Amino acid sequence: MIELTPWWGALLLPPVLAAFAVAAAVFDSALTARAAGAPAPRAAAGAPLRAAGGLLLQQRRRTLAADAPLWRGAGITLAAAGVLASLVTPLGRWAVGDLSVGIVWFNAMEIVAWAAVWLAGWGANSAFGLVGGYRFIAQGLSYELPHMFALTAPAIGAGSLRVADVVSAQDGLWFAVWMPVAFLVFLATVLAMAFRRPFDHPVSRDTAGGVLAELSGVDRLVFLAGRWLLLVSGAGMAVALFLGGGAGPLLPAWLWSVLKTAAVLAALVWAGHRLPTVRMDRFAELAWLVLIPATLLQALFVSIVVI
Amino acid sequence: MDLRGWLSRRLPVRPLVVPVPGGTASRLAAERTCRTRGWYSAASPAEANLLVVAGATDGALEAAVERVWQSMPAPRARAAIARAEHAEGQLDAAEATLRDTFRQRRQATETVHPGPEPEMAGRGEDRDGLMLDQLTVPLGPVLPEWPAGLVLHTTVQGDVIQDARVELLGLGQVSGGTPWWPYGGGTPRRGLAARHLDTCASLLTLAGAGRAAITARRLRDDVLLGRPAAELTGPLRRWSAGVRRSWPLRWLLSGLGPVDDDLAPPPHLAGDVLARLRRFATAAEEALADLDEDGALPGRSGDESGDAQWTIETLPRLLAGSELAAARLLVASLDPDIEALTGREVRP
Amino acid sequence: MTFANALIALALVLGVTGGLYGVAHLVRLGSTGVGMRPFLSGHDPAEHALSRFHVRWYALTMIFLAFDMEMVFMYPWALVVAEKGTSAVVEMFVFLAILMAGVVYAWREGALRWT
Amino acid sequence: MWQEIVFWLCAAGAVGTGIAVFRVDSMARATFALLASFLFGAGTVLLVELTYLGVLVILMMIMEMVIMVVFMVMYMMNPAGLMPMSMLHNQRGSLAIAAGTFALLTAGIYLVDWPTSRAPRPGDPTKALGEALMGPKMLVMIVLGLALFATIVATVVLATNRGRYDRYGDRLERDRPDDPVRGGVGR
Repeated sequence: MIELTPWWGALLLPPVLAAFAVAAAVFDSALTARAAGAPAPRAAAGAPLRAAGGLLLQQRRRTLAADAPLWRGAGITLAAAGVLASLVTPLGRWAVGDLSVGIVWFNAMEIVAWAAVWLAGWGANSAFGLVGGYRFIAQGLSYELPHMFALTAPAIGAGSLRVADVVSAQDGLWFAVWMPVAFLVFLATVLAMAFRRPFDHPVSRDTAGGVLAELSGVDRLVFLAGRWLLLVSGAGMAVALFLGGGAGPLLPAWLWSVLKTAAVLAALVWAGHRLPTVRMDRFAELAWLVLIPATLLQALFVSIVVI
Repeated sequence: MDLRGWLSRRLPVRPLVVPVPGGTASRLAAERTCRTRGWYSAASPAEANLLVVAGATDGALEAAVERVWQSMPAPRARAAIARAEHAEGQLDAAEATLRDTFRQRRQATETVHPGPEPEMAGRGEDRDGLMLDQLTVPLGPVLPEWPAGLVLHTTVQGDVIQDARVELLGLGQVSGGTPWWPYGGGTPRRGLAARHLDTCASLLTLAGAGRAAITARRLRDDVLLGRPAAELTGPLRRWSAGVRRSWPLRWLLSGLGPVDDDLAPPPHLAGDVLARLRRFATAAEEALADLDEDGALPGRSGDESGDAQWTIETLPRLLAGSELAAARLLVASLDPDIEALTGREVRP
Repeated sequence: MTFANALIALALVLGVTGGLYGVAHLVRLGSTGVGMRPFLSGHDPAEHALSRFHVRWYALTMIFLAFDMEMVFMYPWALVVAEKGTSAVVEMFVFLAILMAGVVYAWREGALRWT
Repeated sequence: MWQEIVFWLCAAGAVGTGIAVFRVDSMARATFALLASFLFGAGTVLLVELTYLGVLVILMMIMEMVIMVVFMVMYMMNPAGLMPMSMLHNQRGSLAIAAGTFALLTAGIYLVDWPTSRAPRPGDPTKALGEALMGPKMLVMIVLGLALFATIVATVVLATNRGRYDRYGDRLERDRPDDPVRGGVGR
């Protein structure tokens, strides 16, 4: 059974997510270093933290006629959304928030990225930034509906939008086992909402980093942190909705949650190293004509099973 | 405690390499050094802290480099690598400057030289007959994964290129000849294999296939450093097969940037981006098959200046109405070697 | 309780972000570079980039808006489908099939294209 | 007590950002001020424990406002407000309409004898909504489904300048469409 933590649980939520984010960044950097044949893979482990320190040191910059409030607000908004998306995700038996519509809450917080990324692209008064921002909206229009249908499948299976109910409904069998399409689409859309490769076209090198093109210093650090936090929140939600949350033998529930989230996160980062960047001129049709019908059929299958 | 110095010493180096006509050897040396040191290249000046100019610049190219330098935030350092064998030393010196907080603080207070004030965007007719705002967006000379010395002055509406004009920079400093053949003391076949691998690496980077791109760069460096062909055959074949058979790449690149036969392209530049990628990957493998032999060369015709001439003449037609991402992939797949144009009459 | 916790977590995020800005201010090498020219491959911008931006997927936005209205119903529907049984399933999937027919029509007309 | 504080914060925030919509020159700022206003509105809905509705307002309004900003920036002159200009037109007329509407609504709040319900509140309003949709309000959903279908078709007809006859030929004889740019499915 999942219990609500006292108020200090809310204080632990950001640090826990940040720890996952750092671990994922370390894994990502180790994979890059291995592929590049750089010496001392151990040095790669420290690279994300050293990079963060470097960004604290780096001079901030403001471009000509930039829309500064909207631009600076984008990173903070993204970071806040990344943390709040995990409000209803249980860690083992504890959850910081418990809403009867927890799944919808996660959905709403994750949508905040639409606004944040577009604003980051708009704010700098830079042609490349703008192109990146608009690419993300096109991406959102493509991944969001499959994402929502993937979210409804476990809700139908559990007959509830409360995340705790979804976790306990997987007592016998994890939803990932009998809702594989929804699970895989959910994972893909988590990569898309955190605009990580293969869905990194909004920050791709062909536009000199897209929405990231003009960001430097601590502004860049906050935005990138928000992006990792969003990915961690997505991985955590995947564990709660599809992999039985904290369920598992021998080990305590919280440790199972941690291990499963780490595994999902590692799989997502690894997939990013294996797949090329997906452009929306190709993906939009695939999302609308293959992923939406596939997730709908999955939802139909689940609802036939529950009645 | 000197927190600033402590962070400075641990700062990861993020180089932005500016390719310059005539500086291919310097660029290759700089890229190899950066890669083996784990310095991953930056995508924009805001991300970079080390500006690496690979070759000798002059005139308009120098001005472009200076503008990029002006827009880099502190800490920053620059390295001008005139000769390939000086690359390591120059990069060492630049790194020392980068980590010197005293110099960096002094430098950070220098005032930025303002450029001309931008105007409001004008309007023009778009592809579908609407009157829309248009922006002038030059591509090159300083842009990640971009051919040395090439500038495309494009007019864009949204992310669609309406028209493009070619300009070539930095040809005054080039002594002529094709840089790939003699470089590294290798044979023409080694040079050719490296050239194909270099093209594929840029193209794969832009396509977001990071792993395949890094592998291509490692193989390129190994080929040029003269590693025995027997050691290279296996990895190169695996890489080439992986690139050619990858279905995500096929789905993403097929039909992109098509070059019709009525444009009379050089045979190895015909087809779409995917066809060119596969052709170059195959050619790199074939060139390596008997690496140190002489004889007929696979892939590129060997007439680099003819290829480059055709490319810069045809690019404006190919790019009109194309989306920015498609345009970048198209240019990378044609990969004109601008420095081969020295001594020819250039009619962009 | 949940919303109080949400506000506490939000306050902490904002506090930590503020702290990062504070640390960055302490260790900075120089003040914020103002009036920097946006990166344009080494050229000065001739125009402000913030102008009317033409997108070619505007049809997609409208199709999305229409389709996504359906989520308003689908979330509450997910709660009652087990009780209401077959009629609810038929009802919802007929509804979805109608919308999906619209999408297939749009696809055939090329409205999901970047052309 | 704290509900009242939050309510007044939300109310003041909604009005303040609502005013900001007309005080800023930039389309982006105006749209996001409007979004902020909606989010404050969602806060008040959450206060009366209509959790689904409140979260749904957040969800939908972010998507809608981001799509709106796409169109605002695409069609409006000078979308960033970099040239001095005013977004206000017919100030006197709109002031009269606004004051009139405000007076009417305020009068309505105080003068109408609002009915009160003695029926107990449902345990889970979201579930009650689902039951209503599958029961007595089924017609609403059916009509809306057809309306949304009509919207999709109408949008496509009005907004695309190349249709199936351009793509598949006059007799729809081509297997593969002839497009300047390929898509992801069916080439």
